[in-house]
Amino acid sequence: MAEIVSLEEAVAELVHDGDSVALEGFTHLIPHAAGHELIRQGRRDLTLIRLTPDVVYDQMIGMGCARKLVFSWGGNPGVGSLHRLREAVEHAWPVPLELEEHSHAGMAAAYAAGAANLPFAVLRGYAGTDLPQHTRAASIECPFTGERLAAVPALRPDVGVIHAQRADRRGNVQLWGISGVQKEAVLAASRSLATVEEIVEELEPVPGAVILPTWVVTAVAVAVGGAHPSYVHGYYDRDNGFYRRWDAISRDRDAFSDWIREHVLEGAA
Amino acid sequence: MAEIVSLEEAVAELVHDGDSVALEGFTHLIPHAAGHELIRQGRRDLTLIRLTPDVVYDQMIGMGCARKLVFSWGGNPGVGSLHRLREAVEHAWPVPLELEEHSHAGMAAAYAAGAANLPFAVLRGYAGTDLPQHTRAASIECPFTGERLAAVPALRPDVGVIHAQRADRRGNVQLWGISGVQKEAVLAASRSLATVEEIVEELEPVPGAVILPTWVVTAVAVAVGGAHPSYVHGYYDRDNGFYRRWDAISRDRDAFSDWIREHVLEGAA
Amino acid sequence: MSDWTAEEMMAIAAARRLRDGAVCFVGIGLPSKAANLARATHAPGCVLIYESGTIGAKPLNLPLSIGDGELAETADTVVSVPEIFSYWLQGGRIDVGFLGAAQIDRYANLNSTVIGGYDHPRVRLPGGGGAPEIAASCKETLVILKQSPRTFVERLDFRTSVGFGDGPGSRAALGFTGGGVSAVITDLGELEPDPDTCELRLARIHAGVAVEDVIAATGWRLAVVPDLEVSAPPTDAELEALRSLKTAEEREPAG
Amino acid sequence: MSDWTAEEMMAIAAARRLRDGAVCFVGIGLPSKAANLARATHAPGCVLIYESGTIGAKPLNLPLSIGDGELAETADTVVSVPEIFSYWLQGGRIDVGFLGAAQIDRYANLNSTVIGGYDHPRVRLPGGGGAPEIAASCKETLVILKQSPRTFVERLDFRTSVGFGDGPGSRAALGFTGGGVSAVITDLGELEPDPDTCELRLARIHAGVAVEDVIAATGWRLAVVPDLEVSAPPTDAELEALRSLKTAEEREPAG
Repeated sequence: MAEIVSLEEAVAELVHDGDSVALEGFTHLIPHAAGHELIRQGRRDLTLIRLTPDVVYDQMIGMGCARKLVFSWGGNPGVGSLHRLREAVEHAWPVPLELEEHSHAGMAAAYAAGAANLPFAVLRGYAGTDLPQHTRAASIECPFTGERLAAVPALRPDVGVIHAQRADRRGNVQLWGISGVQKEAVLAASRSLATVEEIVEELEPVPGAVILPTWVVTAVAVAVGGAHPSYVHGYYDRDNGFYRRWDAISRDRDAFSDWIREHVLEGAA
Repeated sequence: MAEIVSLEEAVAELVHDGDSVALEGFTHLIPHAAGHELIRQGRRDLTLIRLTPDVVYDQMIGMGCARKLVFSWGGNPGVGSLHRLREAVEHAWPVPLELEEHSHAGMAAAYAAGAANLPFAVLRGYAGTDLPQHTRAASIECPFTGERLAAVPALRPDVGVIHAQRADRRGNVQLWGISGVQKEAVLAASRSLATVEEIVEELEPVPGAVILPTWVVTAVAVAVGGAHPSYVHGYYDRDNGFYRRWDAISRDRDAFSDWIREHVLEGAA
Repeated sequence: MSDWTAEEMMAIAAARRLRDGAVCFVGIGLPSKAANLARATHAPGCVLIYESGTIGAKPLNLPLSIGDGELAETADTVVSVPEIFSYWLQGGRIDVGFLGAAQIDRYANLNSTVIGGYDHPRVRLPGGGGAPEIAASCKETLVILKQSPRTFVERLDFRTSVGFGDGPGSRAALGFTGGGVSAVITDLGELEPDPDTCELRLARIHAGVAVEDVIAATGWRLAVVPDLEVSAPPTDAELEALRSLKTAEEREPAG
Repeated sequence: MSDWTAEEMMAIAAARRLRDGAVCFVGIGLPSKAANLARATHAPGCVLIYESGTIGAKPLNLPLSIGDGELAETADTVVSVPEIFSYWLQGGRIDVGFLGAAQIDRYANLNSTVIGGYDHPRVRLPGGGGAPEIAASCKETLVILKQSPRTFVERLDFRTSVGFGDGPGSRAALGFTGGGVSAVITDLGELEPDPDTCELRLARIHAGVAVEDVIAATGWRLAVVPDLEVSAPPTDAELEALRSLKTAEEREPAG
């Protein structure tokens, strides 16, 4: 049964320095509030896992929370580069960042394998590209046809973190709209945290909704607006202006540090 | 784009003697009307694929439509044996029936692999049982951990047949309730047929619904009551009495033949 | 109503094995009956999962099939069959698997495939269905079947599902993540594996049954634990709950 | 409005390549713009799939990200990201993949990973995302990018996605089911692979562009097809449709 706790408690309880942590949400339902709490609590040496590290990981990487990044597309969608990520990679600032790079298809298959308690996933890809020389991937032969396919190791994060529309009082979590890899990220992880916009008495069925039963979620925490500047289907829209403004803020170390101080560190927990 | 045609045309067009055919529907939405049309059109030498061959396959096997059965549980749910299946296996009547037997987990993974255009699926199972000596399965080693797992060949039927609640005029198919492996059976197959209770102008979204876009379905045919004696969530209930009566009907060759003549062959197309 | 049948005792003894809140993967028939009895008595928070993909089903009526509509209507969520077996069962999330069988051996391996030879069976049974992977992946597995020399055999005609394989170490060697069979509940008593040898031993006997009867109903030389217990007789509450478990039809017969 | 920019010509030429009813896996940016232009003009029945899992999206506004809410609201169905890549893209159901890139070589291999060395890149680009498997599995792939010696290079700094690999036979040897790149649409013209050598050749040139300019903008010795065509200039209808493609914000700017 999921415990319903404060975001501060949940992060303190679930995430430790050195953990591998997956904050998932594919353009939608990105758990920004949870990322900010990780920054406030000063987590270090994290292995951050995420298909699309965007602004939230740019912030965590810029604050030196991460030692390694496992990803498949690292950019500011519709805007351009992630400048904190680039500085970490290109100039090791504030700390060096190791990269383990995959394709979306590879990451998605690796999460699915993790959720299914398999040690690896099989897909058609990677072959013929330069990726295998720089990442964890292998070739595997079909025992029936002899065909060769790509294999990637399963993703099994220590902690899976997602943001959802709502949960009920027992901790059953409901999310809808673009659902990305959130179900897999929670099921593949040893521990999981779902931040939600609200707690309700009953989860009314919604078309296209994904339900994570309370017994597969470790903790649920209310975080109103917890996906901003990303969006929450049915609650609020994407703040596209923020993504554009982030480009300028994140280009400059001081502007970045000032923004974090003002909006994350002093921005009440 | 799916063509909307009569059940008779659809079966004549899509299913040929010797084809491998998967009629899927896990206790719910079992495509009985399509099975009866296959009997009326006298198909022969079919390889019938289905996790739970029940009354509909008992009827097709008893009429000699099948040369081989790929399955994981063959019984009359809540009643007992499938007597036509048993006679085919135990006494080769009316024709011999070759069996390829799997577990539900193996069949489900094999359909998923077929839908994903992979030649095989990996799972934790089969090992330690007598199944591998009697079916198509292999052992495969994880290239990262060295762990050994089971592999089963992907299922790629020539034709996938399902029954759904409804379709729209463009041939988009919508089903809800217990959805079984129907999506996988359609996506793994070269051709597909969806029988539906009704054609509607617009597919209103329904919680838990699966949508098969018209461009992945070959043909849609209206078959009102097409799942009876199975049920259609939101339309009609399971006819449990029929399943019980089937036990007596199917025990006796003549009673079976009479029933088929009366209810299938003379039962208008 | 302090009178009861051996079948009733079997269902009640099985139900008692389910702790409240346990996540239970349920086969149809006796396992489903026992699991729903547990829900109706001491384990209202028990989470029932059926292989049709219904997670957290709370049927008011006893389901006739693994995929009754009521299971979907009362479930917390319904997932596809590939997902229930991969993400949920193989994922290692199930506390208790609940199985029946046609034959069982001393190492709690199960046969639900054929009686006689595979190619020319005397009786062709339905087959494994979900059982092989339930037995492989659940944290523990409960088996419920009536005890007789025909069902409790020295040698299975076919090994459909693995209990403890060939004895100690087998499960680990097979890479199974689940713990294996924790108890076999019959109409005569309850068997549990010897922690050292993995062999099933008579651990509890139902009231009014003689040890000799259980041994006579077992196809191998059945060992008996030194401190053999007698199962507590059914309480009135248990019997009442069991007898009021009915299928929808039993409640309102169809025309 | 018979005046147009090279970028407009590029988007229009790309849109023309999409036949009505085609199932198209669309990357964000130029590919999405061209695909939505096709939908707004000659290909209203074109099925747009975005890697966020939205199948049959019909956005009124130009999406800013691959996962805008409007894509989900207007889609025929929304599936998970693992499913869109396994059952739909890898499943071999996609007619046309639509990609951009930072670098392309003569065999239409693409780089969207790094400029410079991988470990100490001069520029760290976002990375492959969905591109590698889009290039591998779609029946055909269209590439759209501005042409210059910096983008059309003799040697890629990193091979992110495979066009024709090292030439004839490469795709088959890699077990790729898709047909590979059928055209590269740039601001100067359109390149197509030589059926024999798989090498990209200038097949069509945009009105007002000189062949020398295209050759000068290419980092390898660009071959030109004997029967070089000139792309038809944009029609007023095309330009009007293109210019009325706007993001939600461009329609009603936020505060």
